[in-house]
Amino acid sequence: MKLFRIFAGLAPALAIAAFIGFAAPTPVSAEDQPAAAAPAAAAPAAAPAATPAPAAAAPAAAASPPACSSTVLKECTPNSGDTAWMLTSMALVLMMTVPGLGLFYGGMVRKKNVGDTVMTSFAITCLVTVLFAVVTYSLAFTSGSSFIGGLSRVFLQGILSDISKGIGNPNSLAPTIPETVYMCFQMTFAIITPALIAGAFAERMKFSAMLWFIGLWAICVYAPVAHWVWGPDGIFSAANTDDKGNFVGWVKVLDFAGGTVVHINAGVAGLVSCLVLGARKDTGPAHNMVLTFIGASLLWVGWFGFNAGSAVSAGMQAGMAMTVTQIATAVAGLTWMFVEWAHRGKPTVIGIASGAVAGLVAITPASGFVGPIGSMVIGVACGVGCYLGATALKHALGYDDALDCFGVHAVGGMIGALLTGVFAINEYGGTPGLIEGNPGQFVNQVIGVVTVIVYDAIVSFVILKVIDVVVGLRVTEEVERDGLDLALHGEIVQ
Amino acid sequence: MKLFRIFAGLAPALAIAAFIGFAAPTPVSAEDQPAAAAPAAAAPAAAPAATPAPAAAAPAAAASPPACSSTVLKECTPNSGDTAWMLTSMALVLMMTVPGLGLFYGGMVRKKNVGDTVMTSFAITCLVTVLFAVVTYSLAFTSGSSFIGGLSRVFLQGILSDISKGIGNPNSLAPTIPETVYMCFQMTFAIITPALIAGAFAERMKFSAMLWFIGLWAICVYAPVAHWVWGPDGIFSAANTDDKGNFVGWVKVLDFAGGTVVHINAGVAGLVSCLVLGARKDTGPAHNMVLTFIGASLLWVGWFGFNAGSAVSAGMQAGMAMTVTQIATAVAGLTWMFVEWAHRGKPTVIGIASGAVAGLVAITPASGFVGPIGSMVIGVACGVGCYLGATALKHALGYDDALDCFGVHAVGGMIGALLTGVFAINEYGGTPGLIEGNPGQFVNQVIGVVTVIVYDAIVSFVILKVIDVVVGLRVTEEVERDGLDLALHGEIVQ
Amino acid sequence: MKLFRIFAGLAPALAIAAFIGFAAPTPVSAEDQPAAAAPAAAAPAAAPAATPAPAAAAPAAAASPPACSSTVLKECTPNSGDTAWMLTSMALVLMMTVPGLGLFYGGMVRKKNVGDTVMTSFAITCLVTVLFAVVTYSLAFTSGSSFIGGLSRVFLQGILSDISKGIGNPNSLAPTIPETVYMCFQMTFAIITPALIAGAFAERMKFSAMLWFIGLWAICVYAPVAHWVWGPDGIFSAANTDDKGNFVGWVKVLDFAGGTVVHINAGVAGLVSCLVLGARKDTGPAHNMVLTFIGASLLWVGWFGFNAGSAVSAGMQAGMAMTVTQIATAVAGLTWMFVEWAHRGKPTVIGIASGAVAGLVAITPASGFVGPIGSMVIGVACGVGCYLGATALKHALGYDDALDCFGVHAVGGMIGALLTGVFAINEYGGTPGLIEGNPGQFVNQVIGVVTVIVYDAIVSFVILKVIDVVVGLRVTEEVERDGLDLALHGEIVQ
Amino acid sequence: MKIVMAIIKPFKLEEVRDALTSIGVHGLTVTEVKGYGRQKGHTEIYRGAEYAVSFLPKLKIEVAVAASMVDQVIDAITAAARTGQIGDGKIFVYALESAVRIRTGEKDADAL
Amino acid sequence: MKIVMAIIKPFKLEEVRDALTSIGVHGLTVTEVKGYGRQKGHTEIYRGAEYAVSFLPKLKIEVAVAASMVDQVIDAITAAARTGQIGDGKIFVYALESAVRIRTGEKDADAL
Amino acid sequence: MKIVMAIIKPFKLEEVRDALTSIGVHGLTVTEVKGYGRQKGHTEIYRGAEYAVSFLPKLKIEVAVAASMVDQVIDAITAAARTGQIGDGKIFVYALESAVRIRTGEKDADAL
Ligand SMILES: Nc1ncnc2c1ncn2[C@@H]1O[C@H](COP(=O)(O)OP(=O)(O)O)[C@@H](O)[C@H]1O
Ligand SMILES: Nc1ncnc2c1ncn2[C@@H]1O[C@H](COP(=O)(O)OP(=O)(O)O)[C@@H](O)[C@H]1O
Ligand SMILES: Nc1ncnc2c1ncn2[C@@H]1O[C@H](COP(=O)(O)OP(=O)(O)O)[C@@H](O)[C@H]1O
Repeated sequence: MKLFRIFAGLAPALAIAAFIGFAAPTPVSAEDQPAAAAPAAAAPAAAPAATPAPAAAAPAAAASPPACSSTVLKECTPNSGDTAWMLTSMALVLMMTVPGLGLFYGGMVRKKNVGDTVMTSFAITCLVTVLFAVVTYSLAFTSGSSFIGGLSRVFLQGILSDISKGIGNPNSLAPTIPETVYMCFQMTFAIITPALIAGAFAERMKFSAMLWFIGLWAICVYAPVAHWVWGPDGIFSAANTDDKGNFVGWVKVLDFAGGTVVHINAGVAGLVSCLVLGARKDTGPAHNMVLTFIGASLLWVGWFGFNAGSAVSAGMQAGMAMTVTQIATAVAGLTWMFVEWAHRGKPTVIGIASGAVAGLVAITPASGFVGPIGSMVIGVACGVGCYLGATALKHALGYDDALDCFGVHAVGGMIGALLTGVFAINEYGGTPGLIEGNPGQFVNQVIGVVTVIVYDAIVSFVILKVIDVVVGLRVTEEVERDGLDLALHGEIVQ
Repeated sequence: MKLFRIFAGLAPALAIAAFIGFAAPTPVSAEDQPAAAAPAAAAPAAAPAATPAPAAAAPAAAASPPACSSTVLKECTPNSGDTAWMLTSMALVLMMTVPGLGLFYGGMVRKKNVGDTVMTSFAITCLVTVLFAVVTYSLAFTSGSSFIGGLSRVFLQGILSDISKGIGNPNSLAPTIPETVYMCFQMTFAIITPALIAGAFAERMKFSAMLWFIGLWAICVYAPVAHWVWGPDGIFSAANTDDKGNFVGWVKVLDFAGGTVVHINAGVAGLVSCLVLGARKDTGPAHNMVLTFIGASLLWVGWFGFNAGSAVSAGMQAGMAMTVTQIATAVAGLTWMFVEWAHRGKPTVIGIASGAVAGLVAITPASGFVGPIGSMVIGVACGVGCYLGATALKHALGYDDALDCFGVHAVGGMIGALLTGVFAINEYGGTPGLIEGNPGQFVNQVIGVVTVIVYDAIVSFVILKVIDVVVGLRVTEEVERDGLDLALHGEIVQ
Repeated sequence: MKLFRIFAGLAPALAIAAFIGFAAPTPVSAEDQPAAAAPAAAAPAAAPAATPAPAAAAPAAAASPPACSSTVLKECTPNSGDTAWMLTSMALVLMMTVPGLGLFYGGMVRKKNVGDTVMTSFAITCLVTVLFAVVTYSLAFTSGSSFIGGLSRVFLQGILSDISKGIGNPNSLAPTIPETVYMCFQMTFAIITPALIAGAFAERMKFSAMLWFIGLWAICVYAPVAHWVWGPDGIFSAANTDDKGNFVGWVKVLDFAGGTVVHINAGVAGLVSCLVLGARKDTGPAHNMVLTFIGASLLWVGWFGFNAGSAVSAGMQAGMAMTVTQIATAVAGLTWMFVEWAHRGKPTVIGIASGAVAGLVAITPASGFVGPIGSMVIGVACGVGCYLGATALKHALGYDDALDCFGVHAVGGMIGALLTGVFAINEYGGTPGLIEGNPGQFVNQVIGVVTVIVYDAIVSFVILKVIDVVVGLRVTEEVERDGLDLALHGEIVQ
Repeated sequence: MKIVMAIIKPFKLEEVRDALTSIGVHGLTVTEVKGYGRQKGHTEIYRGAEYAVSFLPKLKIEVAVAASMVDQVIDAITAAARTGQIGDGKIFVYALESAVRIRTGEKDADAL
Repeated sequence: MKIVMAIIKPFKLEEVRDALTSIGVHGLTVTEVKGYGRQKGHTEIYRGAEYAVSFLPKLKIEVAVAASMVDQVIDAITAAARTGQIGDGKIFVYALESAVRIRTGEKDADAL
Repeated sequence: MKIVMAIIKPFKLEEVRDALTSIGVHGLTVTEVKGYGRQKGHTEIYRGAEYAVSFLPKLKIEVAVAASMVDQVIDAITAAARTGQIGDGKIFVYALESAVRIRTGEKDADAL
């Protein structure tokens, strides 16, 4: 089967990567270096306010009520500036999925499927919101084991009463804002991740099968992976420390805003799903690049909530995350445009928009750790890499990743995750990378990426196969030919 | 006439509701219970910072200049975090009307009327902005009588100089932000409310008549109703207290972000207007559900400004409002989708989008008072209720509410307003509801809803009849047939 | 040549204006008056927090770490509330260009050119981002000479490390936020300005020539003009003071958010470019006013970041800027609509949207300085003025400003810049205008406007001529006829 | 056999279809067209400028029928499509030499 | 000369064009049309209400050919456009009196 | 009576209409069509892949005229629509048996 052929194709690369990772003398060595600053500041979505170092949000919350810090958490009360920014960030990240991603994808399918495509984004938003409130938040973001969180916040129980009893946000990653706000912010990440997958199986999956797949994936894949990287006691999580602040997980992986958790995770699931589903019968160019333009633009705007919001505070780190996000995006957009111009003779709307999204993807894991120069390199790298991912790689291997979920998100996510290990600057994010003489961090990044790819691919495959047997994954040939809009939804754009 | 037939149909329900309300032993009993916390915290659009209880925004504004509180208001200076969030909220709520609502509605009309429909939203935004600055803000939000405010802020006079003299925002509902920001925020509510009405009379009202109707309605209906519920001395306003903090209005109605003031108010005026105007000659399915998708999505995103912004501060209450808004919306979207799927065999884009909007509507009055579980119940209730409102009810009674302004906004608003009285949790918003053993609050809600319906219906009817005589309400049959875009505006989508 | 004919036509007006300016006894007299308050508060994009006067953001940043003020800048740390608002503002202003401006313009061209039009906005966003980070920020916003800044921030070097060494934002215009955030915010202004120019040469310029023109213009025109007005030592910049706070530049020009730097600058460059390029072969009405509606709406929403964000803090001044922005926009939208209704018999979507944008343009320079009444006058003035600019003026002089870049942005910008000198209120922004008995400020405004027009026109003309010789400015007749989308980009809206 | 081609006002389509069905014609093909004739067009406005649009939206209906039915068809269309105002449209009739039903290969009368 | 006008299902266009090219017909004109016939339409849903849409999207193909080629053309189209299901469409043939190539002014057979 | 059907390049519409008006033809019907012929199509690009689009946008003009006017009409159209480049289009003429003006019921020559 094609599935195996392709994974066989990827195997050597994975093998090498894994070898580097596991063979490295001390894969956990990364955090030994910047002893003092690292524990808190290097945290993915970290709270710089908690450290004396490049202190960001701290001062505003100063004065009479004790400042928020991880040690005096119980006394901490919300900082209104940080909270204002995180409320805004949540709205921005929601806007990325609806309408952003829906339009980005909707413009690229044929007109007969645009309704199904935008509805997929909308329905996933609704579905994952409910699942997240019911169980995913608890599984991902509360303490449990290294592999999966606990059930203490199922149905969001106790999320407010703890505070009303005088204790702050018990989540050490977000000490200065109410837990509800942190939960909402994380919810929007849990929404967009599966929504991204839909780009791979667009124009041919049954709507009912899509709901089943996304629902199960959100619980079985997203929750554990998010816990590994961002949970208080996850295997890769910088927050997983003992009382003295020493890292006690497996290896510490830098993933500021979700290169691994969001983009690689979605991209690999997308690859698996389009392999299991098979190719579309007929394809064609984008039916309305104006929709794609709107979508890419709103993704860009909303991504500030995604990346700068991942500072979980309105201070220095958010500002630098904003800066590098903007630069990497612009560089990647131009890179893709010029590569396509050179290759095909014309610069296209879809091209520059895709490049910008590739840039946003690649800078995501890096955004709290690298500086302007690093972001430019990342922008060029992913502009070229994702262009190849969406063209050469796809055609060489022959899978039908309809809207290049793998080619853009997994490839861009990997480029970003690995280059984070290269260009991380101690001064900006608290952890040095390869260019600052810390090869260990690069190795850590490889381990993180490989682990997630393997877990995700296996579980996604199993889920899809089960659904295929039980409800069937794919629409009939006639429905596919006439378009999903009319057949599945009884609606059509006039 | 059909108008009377329908109100006759609603009469028994209203009668019963009114009976419950007026017959209740002590309808004002609600605020007797949570003595200390209620006065401030239960205020619609309340400022938690003002109370010692679950204090939210307070700390950031601490230190040298005295913290903002209702007792030391004159010394109070703006809190930058709260102000940041409220500036953002105003932008978000404006985005709900333009482009949000314009697109939501525009996608559902026929293509020949899409220009008129989006222009209606835009023109209302302009018109109401001017009226609000000139007179409505003063009438609604300054002290006057219990029924209508005063004229002290006509033309916004003195809105800044008070502050420059060293006194804070004189509006006790928003002690930590500049009065200009509070005014702008409230302005966006005054804009969207009449814009919602336009869904009822779409595709057949003269553009000039629309301007007259909306202008008069904004002054004659919106201003007093807003004053009743949110004015410093309104009959239903929790802020209407004596020096000791005892409520001195008629009955205290909980309406966090506008279930009664905005949605029931708009929905009832919509019903009256489509009854007076009569049905369209021809109808058809939505011409472009992609526009509706964009509109619904931006309504959703913007609604965080609406609901979480109604906390008028960036703290705990805003966080919980955000949480329950997100959950209720998602649940209602799924509910409508599944109900329609079961009923008509297909899940539709318009359906899930309508359900989400219904959820946003219904959670609006409740958002500062209920918790996650309450929001789920509200989501299911309004998902089913508004589906029936837009289908069974409309067909049974035979009015032509073109885009279901009544079926979604009035029905959803009523469900939300009444269930607020049921699911309010003292710990979250300072007032207990029926499930915490306070039936009086439910009765209060009924009284509030009925009063607004009756006043609104009568005044809207009178305004419409006068306009019909003076300028004529409806376009000619030929204009309606060929489309309003070309005939009224000389423009057409190509 | 037409170019000369038109400038000849404008010459008398310019001459008179210049005469008033240069002949005025003491053009610099304006700042003599409100001695204490002016230096900081009158600064374009000023930081009210820095003055003891109508103090805005100060309190939140109070307490243990020393409050931010221009005198203790080195000790200053970011204020989380101000930072939250500025992060948000940057996202809002980015949204103005993509997708806002792209759609506003895209809806007005013919369908065959919509792709090229939206791509122009997107590509300019990418291109200017890179140029700004590499060189423009440094040239515009660091100290150098009165005419152009220095090279100390080339490639953004040192933008974070200064802070990590314990010193705050070295830019005295934004003392309470990280320099990265200030840089990002200013970047979005540098992006939208050249993107506006594209309205003038739409539907006929080569895409490659456009990239060259915009790139060179961004460095050769935007950077110096921004430095003059907003640079720490620019000739017109209120921040250009000696140690005692005395203004030491040439004349102090009020330009709160960019009437001169952004709108006049873009409008004049647009006029020059459409004169050099020549008229389109064929024209027609807007192909899709729904896109224009979305674009205008998002411009409006985003403009709050533009104007209220230019307070660089979340306090009183931002609130008043928001207020007057909203009012002027609404008034101008209605004004244009009614004028067109009277003139052509019908109110149009494009009309009210254009009017609103004209209002936004005109209030831009004034937004931190005038009050509600002033904003209403400005709204009426620009509603009428820009309507004439886009109709009578254009037809009289015969240039083909495709989407009225000059008629709306330059005309609106001039009306706003001059009326700022008339309606500035000392109490609001720290500088009195003509109506408060300070004619000198009006004269200053005239000098600023004329200087920018002359410099901009000359340099833009030279750049365009050079490009025309080297790569050619205009597409072939056949490409123009068949549409730029297919010929230049290989894409088409289906 | 004949082809009857009618240009009608768009909002008359359903009535014309019903009229044809009621006389036993169960197949037709409809095309969106723009018509130019005596009926004057409309004006589009763009920023205070007027663009005269002289072509009006119309529908073209094509019906293949047996020669014997032509008059009936013409009468049915005329009756259903008439509003009495300028621009109601035209009916054109021309000879059809042969017809084939693609699905079955049936010919001529059987194919209609 | 004849004009062969075929109403076909939209997704068959490429196959029909290829079939025609393979028999030496290198010019044709395609129009998007809506067809009404035995094939039943579909239903659109709008807020729980159903709207029956009886017109289905079809393509009309017009090919001008020499009279001698008509049968070949009919066979080619029939073979390429057939799915065997209701709604495959029709082919109509009518006489073409003259043809002109605008570019050159060539007439009739030379113009095709 | 005849029907003159012309396939032209879209941007030539106004010129052709003016040419016809100037010889006294005041009615015509226009359809957007896609043409396939010698003129080669264009290429659309989507993410580095090229899609050849062989159908080009054209306009079809149908004019019903008295037989005596056919040559004049052909000349007018030919002159107005010619650019001299491949793809200028074709003119086809076929017999029109009868015409009816729906509004008045007028027949044939009177109906045009
Ligand atoms: N000579 C003609 N050839 C082809 N179509 C025509 C001709 N004259 C009129 N038409 C079509 O008939 C339509 C109606 O014609 P018009 O002259 O406006 O009114 P009426 O049908 O009342 O005579 C036109 O819009 C055009 O589509
Ligand atoms: N009498 C007719 N005149 C013109 N077009 C017709 C006629 N009958 C059918 N058509 C066209 O042929 C298409 C297919 O016809 P239909 O009856 O649905 O199936 P079939 O082609 O299998 O007979 C219709 O959609 C319509 O466009
Ligand atoms: N045999 C034909 N039957 C019908 N239409 C044709 C035929 N040949 C050409 N056409 C139409 O004429 C148009 C122009 O033809 P083409 O061969 O490209 O150039 P030219 O008009 O210069 O010969 C085509 O796009 C097509 O619409």
